[in-house]
Formats: sequence, C-alpha cells, structure tokens
Amino acid sequence: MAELTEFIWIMAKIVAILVPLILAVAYLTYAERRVIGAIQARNGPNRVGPMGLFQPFADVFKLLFKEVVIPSNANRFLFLIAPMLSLMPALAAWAVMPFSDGLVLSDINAGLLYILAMTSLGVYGVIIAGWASNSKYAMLGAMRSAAQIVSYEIAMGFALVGVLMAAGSMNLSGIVNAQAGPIWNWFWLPLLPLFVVYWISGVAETNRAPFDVAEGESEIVAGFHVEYSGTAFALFFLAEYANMILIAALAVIMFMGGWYSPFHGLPVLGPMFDWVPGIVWFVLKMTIFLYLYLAFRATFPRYRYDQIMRLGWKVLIPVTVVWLVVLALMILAGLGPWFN
Amino acid sequence: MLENYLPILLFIIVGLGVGVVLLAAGFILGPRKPSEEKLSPYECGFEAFEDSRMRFDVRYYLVAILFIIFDLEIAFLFPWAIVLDEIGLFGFASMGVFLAILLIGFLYEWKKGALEWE
Amino acid sequence: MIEQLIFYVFALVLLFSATMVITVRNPVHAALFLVLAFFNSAVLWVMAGAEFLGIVLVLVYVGAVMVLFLFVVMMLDLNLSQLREGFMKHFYIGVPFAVVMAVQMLLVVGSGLFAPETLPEARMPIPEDVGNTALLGSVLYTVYVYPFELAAVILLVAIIAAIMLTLRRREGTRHQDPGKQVRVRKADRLRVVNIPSARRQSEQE
Amino acid sequence: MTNEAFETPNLLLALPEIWLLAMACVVLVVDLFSNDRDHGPAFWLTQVTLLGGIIITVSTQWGVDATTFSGTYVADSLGALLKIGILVLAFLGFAYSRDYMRDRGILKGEYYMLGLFAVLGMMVTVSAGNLLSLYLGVELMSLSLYALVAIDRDSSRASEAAMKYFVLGALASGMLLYGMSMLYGVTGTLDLGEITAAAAELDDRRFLFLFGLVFMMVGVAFKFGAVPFHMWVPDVYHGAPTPVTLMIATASKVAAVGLFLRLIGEGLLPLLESWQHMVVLLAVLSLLIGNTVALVQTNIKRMLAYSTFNHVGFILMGFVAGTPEGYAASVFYALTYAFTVAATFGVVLLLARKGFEADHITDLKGLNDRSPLFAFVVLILMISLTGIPGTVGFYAKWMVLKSVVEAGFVWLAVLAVIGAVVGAFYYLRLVRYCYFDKAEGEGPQPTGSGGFQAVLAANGLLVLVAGIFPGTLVAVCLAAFL
Repeated sequence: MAELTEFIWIMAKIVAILVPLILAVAYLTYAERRVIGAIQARNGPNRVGPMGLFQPFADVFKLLFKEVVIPSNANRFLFLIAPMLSLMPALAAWAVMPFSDGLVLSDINAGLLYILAMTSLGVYGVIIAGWASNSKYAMLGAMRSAAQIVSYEIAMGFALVGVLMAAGSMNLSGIVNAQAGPIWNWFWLPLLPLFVVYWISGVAETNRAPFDVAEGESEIVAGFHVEYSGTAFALFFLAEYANMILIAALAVIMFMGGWYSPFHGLPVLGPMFDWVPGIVWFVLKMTIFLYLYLAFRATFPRYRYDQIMRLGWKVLIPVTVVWLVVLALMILAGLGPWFN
Repeated sequence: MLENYLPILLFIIVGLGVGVVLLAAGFILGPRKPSEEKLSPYECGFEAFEDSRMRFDVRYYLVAILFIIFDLEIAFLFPWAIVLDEIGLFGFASMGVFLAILLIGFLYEWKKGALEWE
Repeated sequence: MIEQLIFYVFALVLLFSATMVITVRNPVHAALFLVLAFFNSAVLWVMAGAEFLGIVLVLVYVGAVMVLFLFVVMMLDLNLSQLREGFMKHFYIGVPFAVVMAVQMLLVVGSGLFAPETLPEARMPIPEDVGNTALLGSVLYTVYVYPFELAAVILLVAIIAAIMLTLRRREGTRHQDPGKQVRVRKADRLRVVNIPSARRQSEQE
Repeated sequence: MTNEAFETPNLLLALPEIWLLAMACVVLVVDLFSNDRDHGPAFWLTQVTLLGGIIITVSTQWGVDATTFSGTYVADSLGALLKIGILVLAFLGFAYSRDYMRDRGILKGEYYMLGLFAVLGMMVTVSAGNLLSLYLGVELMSLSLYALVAIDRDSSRASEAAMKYFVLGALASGMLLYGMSMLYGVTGTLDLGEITAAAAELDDRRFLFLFGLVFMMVGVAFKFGAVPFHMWVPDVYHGAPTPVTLMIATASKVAAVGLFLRLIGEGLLPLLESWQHMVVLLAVLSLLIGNTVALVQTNIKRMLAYSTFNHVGFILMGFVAGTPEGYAASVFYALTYAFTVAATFGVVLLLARKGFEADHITDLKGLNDRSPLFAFVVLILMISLTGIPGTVGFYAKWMVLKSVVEAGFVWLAVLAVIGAVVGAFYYLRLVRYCYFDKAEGEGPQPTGSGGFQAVLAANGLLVLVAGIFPGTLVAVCLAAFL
C-alpha cells in the first residue's frame, strides 16, 4: 500500500513538471513569433484571443486534426517510433532538474552525467526519421544534423567537465549550491569561455538558427522531418522546443547560480529580495536565455555547413581544452571567491 | 540510491507515453485519405528517381569515429573533475599526460585535414 | 519486491532484444535492438550499484558507438539475401557449439559457486554518502594510472588508424581558410592605377 | 577517502615504456611537420628510439625484480629479455622495409607511428603485473597491427586480410577478457601475483578457475596462431605487406610468449596439471597441421605461415613442463626463431622490387649466381630453421625436447622430431633452388640500400654465430627465470 501511494505521489510530481513544461513550449512558440515579429517591425500572431494569446492552442488543435501521412516506401514502424525517440530524452532529462532548493524530482548523484546521456540520445530520433522516411531531403538533413549534433556534443561535454571541476559534484543541486552568493560568485565569471562555448553548442545541439542547416528550409526544405505531418510533426516540434528550454535551464543551473538571487548574501540588497521564491529567479534567468535563442534567429544569417563543422572542431574544442587546464590551475591555486 | 532512480524510470516511461498518446490522437482525430501522389516522397515536385538511400561521404563516418573517441575522453574526465581536490598533484599530472596524448591525436587530425569540410 | 520485478522485466527485455539482434532480418532493426539491449543492461548496472558505469554505458555505447553503427548500416545498403545464405550454411555448425557453450554455462552457474555467499568480499564496500563516481575517480588516476594512460594510447592509435584508413583527400575541392582570409591586406587584392581621364586628354589635344 | 595504499609510482622502473611512448609521440609530431616524401626523419627517429629502448631496458631492468604503478607493472629479467628481443626484431623490420614500402606507395608516417605503438603494446604485455595492463597491452599491440595490415588500402587482398585478422582477433580478445573476468569474479583481484596465490589454495572454486582458464587459453592460442586457432595466420601473412608480416611473425610471437608466461605460465602455475594437457593438445595439432600443409605451399609467405605452426608447436612444448628450464627453452626458441625468420623475410624484401613481390619460392632459383652472399645467408637461415646440428635452431629444439622428455612426454618429443624431419624437406628445397637451379630468365636481383644489405647480412651471420656459440644466449634465457 505504501508503495502504491508513493507511486501515485511520484506520478503527480511528474505531471506537475510536464504540464508546465508543455505549456512553456506552447508559449515559447508564441513568444518566438511575437519577438521575431517585433524585431522585424511587424505584428506576429495577434488574432486568436487577446493579443493572440490563444494562438498556440489553435495550432495544437489544427495539428491534431491533420492527417498523419506515412510515405509509401517508408518503414512504418521506425517512421512512427522516431518522433517518440526524439521527444523522450527531451522530456526525461527534466527528471533531475532542481527548480529551487530541494524542489527536485530525483536528486541523483550523477545528475549532470544523466543529462548528458539523455541529450546524446536525441540524435536517434533524427537519424531514424531521416532513414525511415525514404526521402532524399530527409536523409540529407538527418546526416547533416547527426554529424553536427555529435560534433557539438564534444565541445558541450568539455564545457560540462569544467563546471564539474569547479563544483566538485555532479549533483545539479550541488552545482547550484557551489555558486551560492551574489552574481559574481556564479560560475559564468571564472568559466566565461566555457560558458560561451556551452551556449553556442547548446544552440547548435538543438539545430537552431544560425546552425539550422539540418532544417534549412530554403535548401533542403525541412531536413529530417520533411515527410512528417500532423501530430507526428508536432512531436518533433515539441521535442525541439523542450530541448531549447532544457538547454536554457541547464545554462542557468551551471553558470547562472540556479535559483539564487543575484544579490544573495549582499548586506542590504540581499535581504530586500529574500521574499522572492527561488523558482522565480530560476524562471526569470531562463527567460533571458530563451530570448537569446529568439534574438539569434532573428539577427544571424545561417552558417554554411563546413563553417559549422570548423567552428565546432577547430575553435570550440581547443578553447575548452585550454580553459580546462587554466581552470585546473585556478582550482589548485584556490583562487577566490569560487575555489577557496 | 536506487529509490532515486525510480522516478527517472517512470519519467522515461511517461515521456514515451506522451509520444504514444499524441500520435494515437493524431490517428484517431485526423482524416485518412491516402493517395499515391500524397504518399510519394517529397522531391520538389519531381517524380522520385533512384533510391533515396545513397552512399555518403566517408567523412561522416570519420566524424562519428572521432566523436566516439572524444566522448570516451569526456567519460574519463568526469570522475577526475569530481575528485580533483582529493587526488592532488599526482592526479592532476596523470590527467595532464592523458590529455597531452590525446591532444597529439587532435593535432594529427587537424594536420591531416580530417576536420576540414569542403 | 518492486526492485526484483523491475530487474526481471529488464533482464527479460535484454535477453529478448539480444536474441532479436542476431535473428532479425533488417540490419537497421538489428542495430536498434542492440541499442535497446545496451539500454537495458545500463538499467541493470545501475540497479547493481554501478551508477557511473551504467550512465556512461548509455552515453558512450548508445549515444556514440551505436550512432556510428547506424550510420554505417543505413548507408551501406546491405544485400540481405546474400547475408541469409551464409547464415543457413553455418547454422548447422553453429548449433552444436552453442549447445556445448550453453551446457557449460549451466554447469558453472548451476554449480552454486556463483552464489553471493561463496564469492569473495568486495574490496571496497560502496559507502552510501559518496557516489561511486567519486570512488572510481579516487583510484583511477592514482592506483590505476598505468592502465589509464594506456587507454589514452589506445585511443590515440584508434584516431591514427581511423584517419589513415578512411581519409582521402579528393582533388579539386575548395576549402575556406579563415586565417588566410583575415590576413589579407588591401595591397594583396587591390591595385590602384592612375588612369588619365579621357576628357582631359582630349582637352589637351 | 583517498586510497591510503597509494604510493607515488617509481617512474624510473618503467623507463623503457615511457621512453618509447614519448618518442612515438615525437615521431608522430615530427612526421606531421616534415615535408620529406620518404619520411626520413620518422625512419631515423624510430630506429634511434628502438636502439635507445634497448640500451635503457638493459641498463634499468636486467637483473631487477620489482613492481611499480601499484603492482600493475613488473620490471624483471624475463620482461627485459623479451623486450630486448622485441625491440631488436622491430629494428630489423624497419631496417628492411623502407624500399619495399616506398616502391608500393605505402611508405607513410603512420607505418612508423603504428609500428612503434605496436612495439609499445608488446612491451606492456610482457611486463604486465595486472590483468588490466596485460589486456590493454595486448589490445594496443593488436589494434596497431590490424591497422598496419590494412595500410595498403587500395589492395583488396590486404583489406580482406585485415578484416579477417580484426574479426578473429577481436573474438580472441573477447575470449581472453571473458576468462579474465572469471578470474576476477573468483578471486576479487586483478593483480597477477595475488591470483597466483589464490590459485595455490584452491578449494571448491577450482571449477570456476578452470572455466576462466579455458577461455584465456583460447584467447592466448589465437594470439599465438596455434592450431586449431590458426585460421587467420596464412591469409594475414599472405595478404599483409611483407614488412608487416615480418612484424607479426617475429615480434608479436615474442610478445605472445610473454603473454602466456605472465598470464598462465607464471600466473596460473599452481594449476599446471590442468592446463598442461591443453597445451599438449595445441602443440600436437600445431606440429601436425604445420608440417603437412607447409609441404605443398609455393608462396614463401604462406609457407612461412604454415611452418610457423611447427615452431609454435615447439614453443608450446617448452611450456608443457612448467619448469624454469622449460620456460627458458621456449623463450630461447622464440627469440632465435624470430631472429631467423626476420632475416628470411629480409631476403624476400631484398629481392622484391616495384610491382614484383618475390614471394614465390621459385624466385630464389639461381640466387647463388646473382648474389653469393645472400644465397649463403639463405643457406644459414634454412638449415637453422630445419634444426640441423651446429645451428642455433638445433640448440633451441634440443632444449625444448629435453624439457619435454623430463616432464615425461616422450611421445611428444618423438612426434616433434618427426615433424622437424618433415620440415627439413620444405626448408632445404629453398636451399636447393638457391644453389642448384638456374633462374628462369633474369631472376630478381637483390636491390636495396647499403644499410639494408649490411644489416641483413649481419642478421644472417649472427644466426650462424649464435649457432656456433649458443652458450651465452642460453645462459641469459636461463638467468631470466632463476
């Protein structure tokens, strides 16, 4: 009996994470269109509901009532399993995310490693979708995107190692607690190069502009999911945006002090903001990163494929390796306020 | 420790479940009117010619191989990063040698042009 | 109880997917079953307390090695019927060997020697408070530093071999060299020439 | 929480390996940045590395008996002896191969780098004190060799050979690893010394020990190329570029001896009576298959491949007794055999030129007319491989036979002697071609730089000298075990 209640309790928590997450995805798409609209001096969606606020729901319903077309030569089973494989890791990674002090579903020791493992699974959805569609554009997009994802995963992994070294723990709450203090105590400062590398590879990992050659609608129409329609397409869409939010949340946890207020521990300002719950800071910081995603898309031209690979292998990896050595020296020297 | 992993397992199952439910909803709610034209793979309006499963540049394989090697390297770095303050200078030096050996490999890749795409 | 249930479920799925890897017709399906098998064994490892190794199994094998597998299997367009022919030919030779191996295994496992109480005590009991990642780290870079560095050398050999065997530089391809692009000076590209204006010439005449 | 048992390792004890690793990296970097089409800097640096390695090994490890790196590394006379053998053989291999590789457009820097890494792997194997380092050494050696076999990537025969070598080699490594995991499961330790101690006081866990032992024996037999785990040998010998074949046939055999001795010969010595019969079986099968099939070969590389089984049989026979004398006999046999075969491949390489392999036995016809010196070298090599009294091959065979007879396997010794007599036929056939037959047409001329010819001649003459004065080498081999 106790096991059953525990089971229900866990399921309730999972729903409590998933529902806001899916809502966030919905409104991220809305925000994307509004923000880019504003940057490009136009309106964006503003018809459905006040200021177009119900637009995401309209989109969802439209997709629900569309036909899921399975191309004639496609491998049916793999074709349908691919979107699920792409969504599953994007959602499952949230299981270890600490939203505030102690507010975490599963506080495992190897949290960061788990997240890295989950993000590395994302590539399956892409490859399988590309292959199962039996379409040239899908195949091309899948190959490009897979090679790109794996290339940037290395740079990202190195950046994460830097965070580990600084925090001395793989537990995500532990990493945040290692940054307790005002804004200059957070890891973005001593790990600045890694922070930048992490963010760039995060954008590339999610196949977002300016690294969106895999989708490159003007070159290969939509890349690996060109043949998908209806809810199958919606799953890919969901996965992409859930991944964006995940990358943003990780950036906050690893480099931006998680749920800590930027004035934490300061004499006057600190107590002034004590009443704000940690999760608010967390979401606020995340929003900034999500805005960056949108701003990138609105302002940067798309990279060429060879340039993407060059950036990943020849710029980001050397930068991270050099900074890991510098970081190790900083830690051995006990450089304050981070490592003493 | 294990009880911490139960929620993760459930989360993974739920994550798959969301996908199944949405997909099923699409099949139930959406229309099904297949036609030959609709089901043919997209090819800019052309009739599809030749199989789409073509051979790719060997460079893609090479990237995948190099990725495996560097991924392993990262796997080796993880425990090291955690115990850095306990294993002292010797542990630091041993990772230094490890990285130096692999950096030579990286230099080799670079000079041979394995990282160049045209 | 739940733990045992989960163990048996995953062990069964593991056996099933491992069987499918070698029996299924389509190589892509086989590779995907292998992914499933790895994933299941990762779960079993985590259940056995090897948290770090379990997750690294997913990270390295599922996330990297199998990606390469899929790349190769998908692109090679293997001829399935040819593969099947060989299978039947060797099937009758393989079966006796498999039976002998299975009997051996049963003998060994069934002998009761693998019962937990007869096996030697673990050298380092896993303390609850520190994760086994930290425990692994505390010996890997000191006590086992020699095998650790050898692993680096093996990886280096893998890099060299992979590049030597696969990389071919094609003729006539174009590369972008940003270093060169940045180094370009105005003088390299632009020549300012003084051309006497036509009208003035005509005026002079 | 830091392991209290940890002491900072004494790096000086492992100096040969450290030197080789450092120099291999130097070779790699130098070759990357040099524009020499013949990879001259890499070649000379490689040879300097190997010679330096010999000097370092002799001066730091001979007569020492110590472990470092927390017991994962053993520095002792046996390791030193085998390492010197490996280094010398690799030196010869590189010295003989330059022209051959250049003519075929496969003289790459990678040849030297991978060669050095293979040598490093062998050295690690022969001085491993722990299952982990043993396995990693074997893998390092094997991986480098797989890649070297395929170095001529436009040759479909070489690619096929590499594929076979790789698949079967990976299988063998898997077996080895599986057996090792059994040992670990039973004893709870990876340290070979502790495993030996545990093996000495077996109780009902004997069964598991034997289970692991069988798998490890299969893995080791694969690496040796002993029958019935020999399927890869002829194709690999034939398909690989000759210099790579040389490396596999010589240095890697010496390393396999080290692998056997560390893992089974010494590591599981208390289980002698259990593995003795397995080794006898392997030896008998190797002797039978090797001699019968070698008779009908017309390709020198294939012939050497099959005759290898014969010699592998002899080497394994030395292990049967499980005594220091027997082991010393095996090591002596392996070293002298490898040294002789290296020169044989050297002659094949000497006669080869661009677009012509000179690996058919009739290519040797009338060699005496073209080059009396090298015909004489072939004569020495062949009578030594045959084991005619007065040659070093004879002493090696005699030592092995003596130890087998002392262990009570007289029938095995008789079988081996019959095998040696059969072997005489196909070895001496080459001598007949050299001296008594006329070449059809021109016949291949010895080509090669002065250094190559000098080293090869020295190698051949040293085989002769070692036959006349075998005492020192015998004493050295015995000293390594006492």
